[in-house]
Amino acid sequence: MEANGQVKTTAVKGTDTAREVRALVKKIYSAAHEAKAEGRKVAYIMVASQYDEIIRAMDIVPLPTENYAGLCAAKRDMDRFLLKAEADGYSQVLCSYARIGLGFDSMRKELGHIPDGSPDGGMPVPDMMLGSSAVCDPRFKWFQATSRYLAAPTFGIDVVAPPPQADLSEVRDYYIKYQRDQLQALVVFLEKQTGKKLDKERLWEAIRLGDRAWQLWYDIDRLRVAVPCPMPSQDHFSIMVAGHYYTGTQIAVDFYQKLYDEVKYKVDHKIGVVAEEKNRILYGGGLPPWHTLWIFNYFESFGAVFVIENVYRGFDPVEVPSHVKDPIDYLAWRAFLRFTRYHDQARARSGNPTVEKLLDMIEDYKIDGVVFHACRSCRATTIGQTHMKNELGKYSDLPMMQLVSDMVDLRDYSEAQWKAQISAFIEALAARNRQ
Amino acid sequence: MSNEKRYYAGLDMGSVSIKAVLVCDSKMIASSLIPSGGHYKSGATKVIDDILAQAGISMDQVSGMVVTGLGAESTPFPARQVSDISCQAKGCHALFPFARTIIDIGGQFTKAAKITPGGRIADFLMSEKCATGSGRFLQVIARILHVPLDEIGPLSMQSENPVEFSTNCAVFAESETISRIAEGAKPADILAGVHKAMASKVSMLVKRLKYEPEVVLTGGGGEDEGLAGAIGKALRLPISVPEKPRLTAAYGAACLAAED
Amino acid sequence: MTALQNIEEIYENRGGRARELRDAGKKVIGYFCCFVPDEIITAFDMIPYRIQGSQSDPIDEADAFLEPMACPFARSCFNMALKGEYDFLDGFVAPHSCDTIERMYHIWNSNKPSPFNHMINVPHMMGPSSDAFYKKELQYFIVRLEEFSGKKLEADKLRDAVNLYNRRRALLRELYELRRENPPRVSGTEITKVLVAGMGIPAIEHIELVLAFIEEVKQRPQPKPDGLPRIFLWGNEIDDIAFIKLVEECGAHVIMDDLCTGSRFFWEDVGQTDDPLDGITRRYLCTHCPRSLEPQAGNRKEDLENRFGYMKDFISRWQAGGAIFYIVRYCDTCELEGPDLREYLNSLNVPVLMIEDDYSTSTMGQLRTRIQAFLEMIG
Amino acid sequence: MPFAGIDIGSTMTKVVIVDEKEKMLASHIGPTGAEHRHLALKVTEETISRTGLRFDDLDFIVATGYGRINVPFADKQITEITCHARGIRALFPGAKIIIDIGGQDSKGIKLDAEGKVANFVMNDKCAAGTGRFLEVIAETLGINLVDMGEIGMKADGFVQISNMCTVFAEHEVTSRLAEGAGVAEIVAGLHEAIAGRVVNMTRHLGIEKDVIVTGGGAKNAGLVLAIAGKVGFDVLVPPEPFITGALGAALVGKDFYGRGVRPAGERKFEEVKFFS
Ligand SMILES: Nc1ncnc2c1ncn2[C@@H]1O[C@H](COP(=O)(O)OP(=O)(O)O)[C@@H](O)[C@H]1O
Ligand SMILES: Nc1ncnc2c1ncn2[C@@H]1O[C@H](COP(=O)(O)OP(=O)(O)O)[C@@H](O)[C@H]1O
Ligand code: SF4
Ligand code: SF4
Ligand code: SF4
Repeated sequence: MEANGQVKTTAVKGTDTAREVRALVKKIYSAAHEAKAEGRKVAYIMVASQYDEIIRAMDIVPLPTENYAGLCAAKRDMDRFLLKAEADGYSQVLCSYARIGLGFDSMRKELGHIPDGSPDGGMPVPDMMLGSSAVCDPRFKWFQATSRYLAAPTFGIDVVAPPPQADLSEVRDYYIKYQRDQLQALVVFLEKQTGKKLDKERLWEAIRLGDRAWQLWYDIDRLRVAVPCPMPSQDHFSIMVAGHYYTGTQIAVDFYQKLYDEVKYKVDHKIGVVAEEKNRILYGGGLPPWHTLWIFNYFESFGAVFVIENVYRGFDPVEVPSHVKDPIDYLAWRAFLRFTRYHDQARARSGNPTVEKLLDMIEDYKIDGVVFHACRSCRATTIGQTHMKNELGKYSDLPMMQLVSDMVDLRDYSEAQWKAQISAFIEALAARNRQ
Repeated sequence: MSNEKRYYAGLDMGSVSIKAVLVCDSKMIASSLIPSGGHYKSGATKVIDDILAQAGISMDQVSGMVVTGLGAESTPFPARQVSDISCQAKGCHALFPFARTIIDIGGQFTKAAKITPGGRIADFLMSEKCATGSGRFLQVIARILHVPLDEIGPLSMQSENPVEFSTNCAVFAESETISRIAEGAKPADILAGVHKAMASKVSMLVKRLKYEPEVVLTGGGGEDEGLAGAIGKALRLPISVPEKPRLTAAYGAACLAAED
Repeated sequence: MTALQNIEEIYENRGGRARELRDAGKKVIGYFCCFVPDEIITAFDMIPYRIQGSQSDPIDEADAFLEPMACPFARSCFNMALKGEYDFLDGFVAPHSCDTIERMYHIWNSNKPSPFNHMINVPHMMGPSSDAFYKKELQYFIVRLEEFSGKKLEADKLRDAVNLYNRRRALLRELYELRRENPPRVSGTEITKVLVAGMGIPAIEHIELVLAFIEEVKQRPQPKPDGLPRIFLWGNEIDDIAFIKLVEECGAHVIMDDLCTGSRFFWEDVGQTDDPLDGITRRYLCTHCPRSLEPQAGNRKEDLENRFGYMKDFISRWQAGGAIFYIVRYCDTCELEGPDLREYLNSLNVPVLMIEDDYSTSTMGQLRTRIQAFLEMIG
Repeated sequence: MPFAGIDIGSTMTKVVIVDEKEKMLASHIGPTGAEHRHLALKVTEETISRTGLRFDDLDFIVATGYGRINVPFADKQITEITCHARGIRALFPGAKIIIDIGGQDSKGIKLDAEGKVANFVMNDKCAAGTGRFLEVIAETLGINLVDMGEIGMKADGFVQISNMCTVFAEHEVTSRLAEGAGVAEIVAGLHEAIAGRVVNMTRHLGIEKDVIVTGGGAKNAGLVLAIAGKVGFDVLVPPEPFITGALGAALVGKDFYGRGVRPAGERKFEEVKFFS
C-alpha cells in the first residue's frame, strides 16, 4: 500500500499468497448474495465464537459483520455509516464496528436497498443473526440492537472460560457441559430455521478441516521465529481471513498449505521482509488500525519488522481426549482446552495467561520491542494493555509503546502524534541495540 | 587535529518557538530562541546564524547537527532528525543524571516520558488534542490578563485563593476569566486557578506512566514556576526544572549529534 | 437522631460501619454489581460489602493501570482501592458482569489483592442450561469460601439468610410504594441515601433503619399538589446523590427507577425452593441488567415487550411523566440498549432524555440546562 | 399588559418586551463581550425606557440563556431551548428543526406538530462548533465578525481545517495563512467544519423541513449556507436571529401569565451575578 508518499516502501516484501486474500474477502460477500438469490440461508455471525464448523455443516452462509466494518475502514468508506448510527442515537463511544454495522443496516432499511457504492457490494439482509459472548459484550448485544432494522431472529450463545485462578479439575466438567449445552441449543435453533437436521458426519468433516487449517496456520506462525522474518504482520492481518472466515472449509486448508510452502521457502532461503532487519517487534494486542495499515511500512522503513501478533490469532492446537465421541462434545472440549491453554503456566508465574503467551513470544521470536494499539471504542481488546505492559515490564526490559486511535473511527486520530511516538520508539530500540 | 575543538549544533523547531544550541565538550556555549510564527525555514537559519556568531565560528566548523521538533521536516540543513522525546530525554539526563520522569510542556502537546537510569526512554505518553493541557492555555490567559508570560509564574505564587474554573475548555476558561476580572477576581488567583487546572490534566498523564522520582519539568511550561509548583503538589513530589527549560531539547539534540 | 440522620451519617461515611465490624473480628467481603448473592456471604457469617466508586474524587492513581477509555465507575472503584480505601476488605469478589469488570478483576487481583479473591462467571444468555451453570459457579464460590473460612456452609443458615434478605426486599418495596404518592413525601435523593447506605452494613441493621425511616416518612404531612413532573430513572450505577439531587433541584420528583443501585438489586424475592441455592440462582440471574440476553424471534413489537415489559408497571403505577437515562460513559451494553428502550418508552408516551456522563460530580453543572430543558419540555 | 424576556447569553444580552397580543413593543441588544456581563441590568433598563413603561409595569419577566440562573429581577428562569422554540414558533409556524448557534454552545431542537419541544441535543463542553469558535478565528484572521459570512461565500473551494479544538484551529489557521492559503478559503473551511459538526449532532433528531437556523451564528450567511449544504435543502433564518431567545422568553412569560401564574417573591432590580 502506498505510504502517502512519506515512506519508501520498495524494499518491503510480504508473501505472495497473502495477496490472494483480497479475492477471499470479496467472496465472503458475493457468496452471501448468491445464497440469498438461491434461497439458501444467510446468517450474520461473530468470528471466533466456537460455532463456525456448525454453521458450515448446516450449509448456512456466514456474514461476519465485524469484518465488514474493517473492510469499510480499509476502503475509507466508514464515515457515512458511523454518522448514520450516531444519528439513530448510538453513542459516539460505542464500539465503532457495531456503529458501522448498525449504520449500514439502518441505511439499507431506509433506502430499501444496499447503499450505493458499499464496499464489496455490501451485505444482504440475513435470515438470522448469531451473536456470542466470546471476546466482548458488543458481540452479543449488537445483533439485539440490529433487530431495529431487520426482522430476523437473533440467537446468542455463551462462550465461557474459567479465570486463571480457578482449580481446573473442579470446574472443568461443568464448564464443558455448559459449552456443550449452549452449542446444542444453537443446533436446535438452526435446525428450526433451516428445517434440516444436523448431519453429524458432516460436522465431523468440517471439524477435521477446521483443525487441519488451524494446525497449518499454527505451523506457519512457528516458522516465523526465523531471522530474518519471512512474513510481516501486515500479512497476518490479511491471511487471518482464511482461518476466521473460512473455518471448516477446504478453502482454508488449501490456502494455508500454499502459504506454508511459501513461508517455508523464504525461511530456507533466508528471504526477509526488509533487506536489513534491525529490530523485531511484537504486536502485543489491540485490533489493527485498518485505516492506517501503511504504518507498518513506516516502521519497516526504519528496519523494524512486526514478526508476530497477539490478535486475530489462531488458537494453539489442543488435544481433545479420545473418549470424546460426539462432535458437539468435541467442540465444547476444544473450546475449553483452547481457553485454558496457558492457565497452568500462568499459575506458576505471572498469574496472567496473556502475559505468559506474550513472554513466550518474546523469547521464541527474539523480540526487541512491543507495540500495542489501543482502540478508543473497543474496550475488550484495549482494557488491560497498560496492565500487560506493567506485567511484561516485570520480566523484561524491552521498549514498549501504546499507540492510540481506533480500529475504524478516524476522528480522533493524529498522524503527527503517531509519527512522533514512533520515532521516539525507534530511537529507544536503537539505543537498546547499542548497549 | 586532536586539540582542535569540535562543535555540535542542536536545532529544535517547535510549534511556538525555534531554538538552537551549540555544544562544545558537552557544554552549552551558545543558544538562541525566537518565535516560530510559522516561518520555519527562515527561523531556523536565523537561530543557527545566531549561535555561530555568538561562538565566532562558521558553519564548516560544526561537526554535526541534529534537528528535532514538530517542524523538523522543514529544516533547511542537512541534519539527522530525532524525535523531541528522545532529545528531551538526552538533554534532561545530561543535566539531571537521576531524572526518571520527564514532563515536557510545549505549545501544542504535553509529553510525559519515563527514562531508564541510562537515559533511555522506557515509556512515554502524549496529551490529547485539547488545549487545556498545553502551554497554549497559558498564552491565552496571559494575553487577556495583559501579563507578560515570564511574570505569570511569580504572580501566581502570590495567590491565596485560587479561582475554581467551571469549565475544562481553555476557550471557555478565557471568557470565564474575563468575567471573573470584571467581578474583581485578582489576576494572581486566576493564574493559580489555571495552574491548578493544567496541573490536574498533566498529572493524570504522568500518573498513567507510573512515574518515579526525580521528575523534571521542561519545555516552555518549565519557565513557569507557578505551574511547576502546582504539578509538584498534584504529584506530591518536588519537581526539578532546568535553568533554561525551553532549550533542553535543542541541547539534547546537540549532545546526540556529538555521539554520531 | 432521626432515622434519616442515621442514614445520612452512614451514607457519608460508607466504609465506616464495615471497618468497625472488621475491627470486631468479622470478615468483610467486597463485591461488584448485582450478581453476587448477599445471602451466601451472610450465611458464612461474613459481611457483604458492595464496592462503590466516588464521584467527587478525581480518578488519578488508577490511570497507571487501567486505560482511560474504561468505564469510569470501574476506574473510580479501583482508584479508591489503590488509595487504600478498601484495605479493610477481607475478600474481593467480582462477577463477570461486563468486559470492564472482568478485566478489572485481574488487574485488581494482581495489584491490590485481598486475602480472598474470587471471580464468578455469570452467564450472559438466559435459559435452563444457564441456570445450571450459574448454580455450579455459586457452588464453587461456596467451596472457595469454605476453604477461606474453614467452615462448612449450613443449609439452614443459607435459608435464614434468604428470609432475611427477602424481608429487606419487602421493606424496600414498601418504601418505594410511598413514592407513588403525588407529590411524594420522600425524595429520590433520600431514597438513594437509604439504598447506598444499606449496601455497606449488615442487612439486619439496614432493616431497622428502613423500618424507622418508613415510619418517619409516614409522619410527614402530605404536601399540596405541585404539578411537578414525575421522573423515572434508568441506567447503571448511581451511587452518589449528586445527579438525582440535580434533577430534583431543577424541579421534578424522581419517583421510580430501574438502576443497578436501585430497584434492580432488590425488586424480586428469592423464591422458596427445596435447595435454597436454586432460588438464589434463579433470582440473581434475572436482574434486568442490559448485560444479559434472551433470544429474539424477530418480531420487533413482541421482542421489545419481552425485554422491557416489566417497566410498564413501573411507569403506570408510579405515574411517571418522563424518563431520564443516566449512562456511565463507555458502558457498551447500556449504550446498545438505550435507543431500543427509548423507542419502547416513547411508544408508551413517555418522553426520554438520554444522558451519557463521566461518573463525576464535576460535570453536573453542565447537565443542568439539559435537564431543565427536558423538564420544561414535558411539563 | 407587557411581558419581558431577558436572554443573557455568553456574548450578548438581549431583551424583548411584548404585549398581550404578542406584539413586540421593544427590543434591545446589549454590548457584546464577557467584560460587559454586568450590564444586563442596563440593557433591560434601556429596553423598558424605549417602551415608555416603568419596571414595575412588567407583568411577567422570564430570564433565559447561560446567565439566567442568578437574575434577581426575573420571575422565572427558563432554558434557552424552550424559549428558542417558543420564539421560533411565533415567527415560523411550520418549523420542525431549530439549529441554534450561540456563543457558548450550539443546539438542535425538534418541534412537534404543536410547535412544542419534542427533543433536543446540545454541545456545551467544548468550544468546537460554537459561535465562540468563529469569534476566535475572526480575530486571528483580523477580519470583522460581521463580514465573515460574505468573505467565506466568495471562496473557490475551501481549506480543510482538521483541528476542532478552537485553540489549535487558531494555530492551524495561522500556519495555513503562512503557507499562502486565501483568507476566504480558510473562512469557508471553518464554516464547513462547524456546519458539519452541528448538523451531525442534530441528525439524532431526524432532520426534516422546515429547518430554522438562529442564534448569533445565523448572522453569518456563509455558515447558514454551509449548514443548508449539509442538511440537503434550504434553511430559514429569522429576521433578527439574536433575539429569538429573548422573544421566546417574553412569550413564555405571557403564556404563564395567561395560565394564571403570577410573579412570586420579590424582584430586585439590581446587577446580575454570574458566579456565586
Ligand atoms: N516565561 C514563561 N513563563 C511561562 N510560560 C512560558 C514562558 N515562556 C513560554 N512559556 C510557555 O511555553 C510554551 C511554549 O513552549 P515551547 O517549549 O517553546 O513550545 P514548542 O516546543 O512547542 O515550541 C508557550 O505556550 C507558553 O505557554
Ligand atoms: N454580526 C455578526 N455576524 C456574524 N456572526 C455574529 C455576529 N455577531 C455575533 N455573531 C456570532 O454569534 C455568536 C453569539 O451568539 P449568541 O446567540 O448571541 O450567543 P449567546 O446567546 O451565547 O450570547 C458569536 O459567538 C458569534 O459567533
Ligand atoms: S468491542 Fe472490540 S472486540 Fe467487541 S465487537 Fe467491537 S471491535 Fe470487536
Ligand atoms: S457501568 Fe457498565 S461498563 Fe461500568 S461496570 Fe457497570 S456494566 Fe460494566
Ligand atoms: S475543550 Fe476547549 S481547549 Fe479542549 S478541545 Fe475543545 S475547544 Fe479545545
